[in-house]
Amino acid sequence: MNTPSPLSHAEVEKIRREFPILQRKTASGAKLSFLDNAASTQRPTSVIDAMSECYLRYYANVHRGIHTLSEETTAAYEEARKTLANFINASSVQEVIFTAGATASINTVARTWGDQNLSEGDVILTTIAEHHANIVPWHQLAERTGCKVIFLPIEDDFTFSTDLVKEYLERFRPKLFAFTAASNVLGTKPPVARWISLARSVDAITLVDGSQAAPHETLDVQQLDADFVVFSGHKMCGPTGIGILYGKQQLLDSMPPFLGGGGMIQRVSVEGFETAELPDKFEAGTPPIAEAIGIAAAADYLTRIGLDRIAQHEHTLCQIADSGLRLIDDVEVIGPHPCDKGGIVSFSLNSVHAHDIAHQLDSLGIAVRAGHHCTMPLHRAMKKTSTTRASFYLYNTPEEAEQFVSAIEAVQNKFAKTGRRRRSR
Amino acid sequence: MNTPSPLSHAEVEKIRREFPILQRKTASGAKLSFLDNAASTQRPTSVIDAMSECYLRYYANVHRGIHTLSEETTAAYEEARKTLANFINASSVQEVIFTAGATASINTVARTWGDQNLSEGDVILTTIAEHHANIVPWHQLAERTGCKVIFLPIEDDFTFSTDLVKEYLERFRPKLFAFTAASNVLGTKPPVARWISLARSVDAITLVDGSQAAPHETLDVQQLDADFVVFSGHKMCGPTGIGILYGKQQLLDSMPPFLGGGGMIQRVSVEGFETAELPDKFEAGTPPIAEAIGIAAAADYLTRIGLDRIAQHEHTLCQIADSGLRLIDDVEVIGPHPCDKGGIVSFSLNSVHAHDIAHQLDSLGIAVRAGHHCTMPLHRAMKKTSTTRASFYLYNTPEEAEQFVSAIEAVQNKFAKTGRRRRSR
Amino acid sequence: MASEQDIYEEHVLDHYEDPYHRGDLDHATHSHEADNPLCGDVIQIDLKIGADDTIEEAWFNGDGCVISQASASMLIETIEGKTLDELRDFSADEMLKLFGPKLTPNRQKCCLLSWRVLQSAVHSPTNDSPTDDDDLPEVNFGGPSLGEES
Amino acid sequence: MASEQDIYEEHVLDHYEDPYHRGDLDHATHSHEADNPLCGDVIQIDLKIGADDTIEEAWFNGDGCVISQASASMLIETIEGKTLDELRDFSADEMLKLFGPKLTPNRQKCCLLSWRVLQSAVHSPTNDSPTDDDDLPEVNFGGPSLGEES
Ligand SMILES: Cc1ncc(COP(=O)(O)O)c(C=O)c1O
Ligand SMILES: Cc1ncc(COP(=O)(O)O)c(C=O)c1O
Repeated sequence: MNTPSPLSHAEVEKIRREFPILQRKTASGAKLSFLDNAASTQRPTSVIDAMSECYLRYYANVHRGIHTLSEETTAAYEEARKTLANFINASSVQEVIFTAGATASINTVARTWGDQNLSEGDVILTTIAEHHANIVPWHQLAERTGCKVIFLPIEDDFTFSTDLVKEYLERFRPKLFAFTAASNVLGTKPPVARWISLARSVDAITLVDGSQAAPHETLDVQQLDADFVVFSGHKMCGPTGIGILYGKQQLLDSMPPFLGGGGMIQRVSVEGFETAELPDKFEAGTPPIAEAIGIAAAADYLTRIGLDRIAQHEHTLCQIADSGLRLIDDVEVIGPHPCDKGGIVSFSLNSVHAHDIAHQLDSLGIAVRAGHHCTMPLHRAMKKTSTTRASFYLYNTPEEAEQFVSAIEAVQNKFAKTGRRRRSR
Repeated sequence: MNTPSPLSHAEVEKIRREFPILQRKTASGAKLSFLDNAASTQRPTSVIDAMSECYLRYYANVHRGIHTLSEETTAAYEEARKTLANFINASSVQEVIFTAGATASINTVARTWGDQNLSEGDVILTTIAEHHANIVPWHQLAERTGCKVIFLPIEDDFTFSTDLVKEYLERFRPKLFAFTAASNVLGTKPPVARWISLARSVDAITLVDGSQAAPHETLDVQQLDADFVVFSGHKMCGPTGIGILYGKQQLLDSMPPFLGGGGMIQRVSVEGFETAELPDKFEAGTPPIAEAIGIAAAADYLTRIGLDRIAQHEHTLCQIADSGLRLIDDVEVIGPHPCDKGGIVSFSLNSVHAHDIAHQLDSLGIAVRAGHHCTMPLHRAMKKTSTTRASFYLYNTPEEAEQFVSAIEAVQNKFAKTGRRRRSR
Repeated sequence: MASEQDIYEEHVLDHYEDPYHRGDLDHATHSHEADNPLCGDVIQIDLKIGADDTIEEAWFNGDGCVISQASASMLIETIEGKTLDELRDFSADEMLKLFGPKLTPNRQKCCLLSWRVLQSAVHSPTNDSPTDDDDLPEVNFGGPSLGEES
Repeated sequence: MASEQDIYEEHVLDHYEDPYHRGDLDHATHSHEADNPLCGDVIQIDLKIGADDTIEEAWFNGDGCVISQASASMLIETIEGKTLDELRDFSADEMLKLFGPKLTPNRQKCCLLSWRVLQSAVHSPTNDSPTDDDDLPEVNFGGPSLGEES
């Protein structure tokens, strides 16, 4: 593969101008440095405008409305599906289901394919580093069906052992292997295609949580040969309220519907109902119309800049932050070396609680996340109650990464013990 | 109750200017007359701007983010919940759950309260006039649990008999009575409070489908004493991708969670999980943040104008359309007289199919819906395969109602048989 | 995006008011009926397929919108005399072209109903059918899917 | 919307670095420990409640952010000598006022952890407790709910 050309300083400046929110200041009056992108990204005006356009110029409900606005909206909605199908190289638009978000997508699989195929004693394999969205639905499925959830551990260097994956697959013969393409805490990226092919060899169905991958790299579902892939709009410059469930057509066809209502039926009577064809089958009710148009605008935007170039840019920033942090006494970086991860740097300070770090960084204008980042099992396995996370995206700059490292030193100073004495008021 | 002051001509003109989409033309070049509001309404710039503002000025993911943007977004999101709680006079903000839409809300109740409380032989009572969103989830629940769905019939005058409701409640002793506060086809509005109190006397839980009511009248959940109320943002000048599930706190507390993921947990481990408190318990994953802010802006907008005045305005337009249609030969109005219904007029022409009516009206600029409007059981009961529906909202004018009536006459002429002969090409 | 052409052009209304071979065909060798439940359009097609795999006679019956009924009439008129091989090559796009006026995706469903029924009819021998003919070539079947309105 | 005040003011850091009665209380009559799983903050409170329903002595132990630990120290310092009736009237708002700097809803949860633990502690007699005291007045319990971060 060719090395993509890096984003130039001028390009990043141009990109930043497309995100008006980046010009603002935080409560303390400091200039904003937004490093909370793994929780949710910002969006360019092209995405915001695409949604406003829809509402201002051609909106009506979709699906069989026989009038101009409805036909235009339906065309835009289905065009958005096509854009997303191209974004992940799905072999058919019918394989792309619009949902309310990655969490809704995973729950859809758990409550349809899961309820249909799992029973007492069956195993779901996942990893200890999953987001709660890729754990709790399986716990719930286990409660309903009696199946078991097995967690693949993480190695001491915060990576996964593919040998262990193989061993677990052979030992537990799971019906499903559900794993994240990139950890939202560690930044670790397992070899997705390899894991899928290993799973295939023991006839396990695979679900790839692409929430932290789709915004940063091409998830080619055909090349990966994934059975299910999920991700959210708001983590890839798109709107809230929308996510994608990709599923292989044959699988989706074989599954019962999930939510019942308008749009997902072919026929309803007092006795029962017949299900519609894909993709309608899984899109009950008025869908997130403007949001679908928004996520398509986001996919277009990212594609125009080039996902590979975005990933490279993040990688550069991540290296600055990661190596800078490692030089600071008392800092423990939680995650592999930057060459093995995406644009995420998590860490902890022995002497300062994550909430205090985040709070103090905010007063310097820097937005990061502190806590368990919806990965309690991972944190427990690492014997941490919380960590602090900086996560980069295309609009962040090397200066921000450097400023972040110095800010951590300032935080340490702020909370250093200085022999203070409590005085009663 | 005092009669509300009607919307003046000048006020309606002012309102229309707040909806830029109303200025556009349809494909034929005709001026748009948007009478498809029961499917989805348009939204004023104040709603579109509230969402853009969020994205442009203070967006970040909500919930425990310790930085300025996240705190501002969280505050706005929870403020939106407060606005909606006031909109329906909920006794606590914890009773207001943001969902993906009315359909998602009903499915949530079916898959939590329903799975927990219904079993073989239990009865769900609903009406034959329900939208598929209030039928299919109960059919699915019946498939899972063996319970039965009983449909209350409609009278010849397109109203419901409350005596029959009483009889059915006593005869079938349903665990749940789920009914619409206003039919999306007939416009019929049952006496909601009365039905709820009848249901209460046989210990049935009530679910009110407020999709066609919330946009037009105050649904005071405490006064109605409803157990569950659902509605969607996009039918009340709000965005797509959001709806409301109201539930009595005690009920919501007693129910298992639905979707699993981030936000709805108190603790997650490899063994299992503990559920968070209300309302988080039912809001798994990143919620529809901008959409919540949008639906709150819509509720504010409607409240500012006054729901009672909006209802009165629609009523006036409905009367013009309804009485005009009834004067046309060959037109059959499907629904009660306007004094007994909201701003909806459905009808059929013996000689012209609903699709052809809608198509031809579009060429005159008039947007209406044609089909079964997601109410197949109702249509079958009425021995119709499809009907045409005009539905009015605050921005429609008496002139539009009159133009609509004349347009129907034009449609009749267009398709009148004139002794044509087929010529081979 | 939507068509600005009048889809109810003279030719269409002519077929609607004076359809070709509307009615039943006695001694049909093949027959099929289907509806589009989402519109309520219904079409039945009766065929007499000869020993040389030629459509000797075709009739239709139905109920529904102008587009569904006029397009059925046009289709029936066109296929008589055609061989099954020719029919197999008759794509959804050609059906839409046969109809004439440009249709939006929603109305294409109306137009393609008779075309779909025809695909099934050639595989649906009646009691009057000689029994040896049913290793027919696979007829291609595609076109837009049917969605429900809101 | 967010506070522009430095919440880590001198008084807060003083309590953090030099807390009041941090440690265990031998022969506590009442004791309770709780955590906020979403932050990892933990607070334990030991009380000696006298026969006249007065807090004779109070100690705490814990782990967590500056806000949770400093506020616990302030609370413990304040309640000694107070009666249970006075405690009952000590609302979440007063706890926040006692702390001082204005907190955003998220940080209020940290500040209110010790206050919540105290509510439970007065209802949790230890083995060393005289057994006759547990028809205590209901202590009010409110404040913001605990949400999870994304
Ligand atoms: C009466 C009624 N109930 C439920 C719904 C479903 O609402 P949504 O499609 O927004 O989920 C609708 C709208 O189509 C409706 O009219
Ligand atoms: C790895 C991972 N999976 C799933 C999710 C859930 O995504 P959402 O909250 O958009 O449903 C997230 C985001 O928080 C995530 O980081």
